[in-house]
Amino acid sequence: MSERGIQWFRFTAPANFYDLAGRLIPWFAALTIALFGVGLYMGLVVAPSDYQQGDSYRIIYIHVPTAWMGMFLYVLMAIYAAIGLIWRIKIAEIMAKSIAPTGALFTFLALWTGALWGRPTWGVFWVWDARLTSMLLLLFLYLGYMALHAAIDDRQRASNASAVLAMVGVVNVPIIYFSVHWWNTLHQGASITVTEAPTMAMIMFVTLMIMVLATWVYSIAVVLARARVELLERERTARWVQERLEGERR
Amino acid sequence: MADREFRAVALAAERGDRRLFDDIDFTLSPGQLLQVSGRNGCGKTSLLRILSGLSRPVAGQVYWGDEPIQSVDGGTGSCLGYLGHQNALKEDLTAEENILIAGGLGGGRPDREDVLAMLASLGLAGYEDLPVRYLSQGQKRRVALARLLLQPRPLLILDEPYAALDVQVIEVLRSAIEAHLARKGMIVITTHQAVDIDGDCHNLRLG
Amino acid sequence: MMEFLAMGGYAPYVWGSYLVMAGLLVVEMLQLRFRRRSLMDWIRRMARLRVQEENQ
Amino acid sequence: MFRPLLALLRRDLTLALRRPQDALTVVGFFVVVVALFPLGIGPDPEFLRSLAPGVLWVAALLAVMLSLERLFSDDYRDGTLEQMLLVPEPLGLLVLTKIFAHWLITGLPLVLISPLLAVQLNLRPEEILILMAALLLGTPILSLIGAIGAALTLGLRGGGVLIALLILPLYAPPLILGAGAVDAVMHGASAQAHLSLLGAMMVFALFATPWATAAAVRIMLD
Repeated sequence: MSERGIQWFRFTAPANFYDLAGRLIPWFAALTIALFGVGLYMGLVVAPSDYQQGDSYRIIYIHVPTAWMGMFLYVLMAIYAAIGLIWRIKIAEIMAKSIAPTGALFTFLALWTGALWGRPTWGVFWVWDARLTSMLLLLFLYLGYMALHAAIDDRQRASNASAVLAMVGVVNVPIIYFSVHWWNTLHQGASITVTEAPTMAMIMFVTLMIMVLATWVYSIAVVLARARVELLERERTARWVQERLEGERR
Repeated sequence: MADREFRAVALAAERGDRRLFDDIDFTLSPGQLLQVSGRNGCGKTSLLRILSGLSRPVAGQVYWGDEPIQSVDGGTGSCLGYLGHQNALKEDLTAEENILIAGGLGGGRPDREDVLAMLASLGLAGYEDLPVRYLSQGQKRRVALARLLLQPRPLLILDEPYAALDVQVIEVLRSAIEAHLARKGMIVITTHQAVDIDGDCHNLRLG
Repeated sequence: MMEFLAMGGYAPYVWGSYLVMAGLLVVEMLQLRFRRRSLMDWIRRMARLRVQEENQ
Repeated sequence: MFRPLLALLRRDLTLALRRPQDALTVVGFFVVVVALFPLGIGPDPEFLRSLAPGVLWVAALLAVMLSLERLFSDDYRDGTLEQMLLVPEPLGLLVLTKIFAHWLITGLPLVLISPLLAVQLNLRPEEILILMAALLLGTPILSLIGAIGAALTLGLRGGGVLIALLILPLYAPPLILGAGAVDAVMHGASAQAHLSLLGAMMVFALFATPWATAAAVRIMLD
């Protein structure tokens, strides 16, 4: 246990983190390509079409993973932000900032695919369904976080201030979700709930899980890559940055 | 007045990418004054804000006795008074109201007579019931000083207190500082002018 | 093949979802790559300038 | 313990009284926004009535949001906020006092003027009563949450617009519950569930948000 603690601490040192992330990224990138390849093939070709929704249901293979990822990344971002704020760990601050764009992107994709799935299913692109509405508010939370980070010039202050915002946001996410859900059930007339097949065929479930895994691995790779860039930007005057620049030409 | 030492241990501060200062150490005992000097932009104000607990240093810690300055028993403000570049006066309130309210906020029950006497000693007799917006820059500074001197704190941290003051007021302030030191108070001060103060004075050069 | 592309008549929705996702992920990666390159160039340039200053 | 807080409350109220136009502007904004809605959607009384809860709540929410920028920025500019960090009192309590003063100046007038606008939008007396109760519980929540945004944008360029982006998503729950309360009465249901949830939310905000705001103030003044 203590040994692992020391290990963890070692990797929070900027240079070590930079090197470790650099070594990990290619693996995750390769894994991403493999998983997306298998998942797309299974989802688009192998899996049979749904007897009710026809082929339009295939959007589920990207709608569900992106929606999960969007929500999960927000929580993860808030956790890193809290660690960075409370224990003043630079790497955690950088991770929080690096997660935000990817999280926002996945949240947007969940909305986009949700709308495109809604059209054939409900007949309209957008319904004020509880899930879509809370995803929309989540996207706004991401945008607010990024806007606040960008608006403050001093880097330390930007990290701290947006960490407070992320923590306030993460406390609010369940409250928002609950109230939106409640609002939605009260106005039942206007909305149609998503029709989920009661028993999902095994192949569909497996495909879905592969796609979920693929978005996971993609997120890890991209976030680590962005964290490296952020780290370089923050530490550009440090000696370890100069040393590494000598080493890698492009 | 003060019964403990005020210590800075290995303080460092940054602005953007630039290190302002490194490894600042000092110990101030009751009755001592520390003058911080250095050219413009060398981090005097940053140091003073760190000493008063308003900013967090990149490294190091400030202690009031054995307690870190942020977690002093009874709040940071119970041990020190800080006068920054801004006068911290409400333009719509009169000089007297400003001081009385600040005193009330500080937990004291300021006496109106004391306030008027202090304002008079700083040459502001007759201005006490005017909204502060009608006062000149120098007069506002004097009101801010009056507020500070009326709050009995063992440690005073003064950032350019002489700015915009004329000669007589500088004299009044000087004697107030000397009296504070004689009462075993402590002072940390930055100033451009050389003002000779009778007492146990020390110097810290930045940059 | 045509049948596959037609997606049972839902082609605009299915491909609209998949292609937009693919496109945005690619844009994200390209943007990251671009940012990294320009940052590297910037740091190198600063290092060069510093060396120049020291030589003078 | 409470004397410093009373001093601060009295200070903020005195300042507001010396510049009454600030508070009046907020009320004016509320009235004007509500008055614009019928122009946009037509004068049909029944239709307006059905939209009234949402319109009144969104207008109140925007009015509170616009007023928030003033909450800390004056004290920030003249340095009194900095001095407040050096007061022996916990910063969270000072912040809470300032928010309370701010609510008395801007939130309460909105509650008091809302019946007038509700009548214009054809709400019935019992619905107006619920509207006022909901606003009475809801506007403090808006001020409490908004204070976090106001603190986080201290000293930033374009702070006003940024506040909107930061806090409007957080305003969704009180908006849903507040407008829903009036809506429920309109449709012959009880508003009790809405109002008790709104009350619970207010209590939660009362205890939780001042500390977040205090942390934000410390960070922005660092």
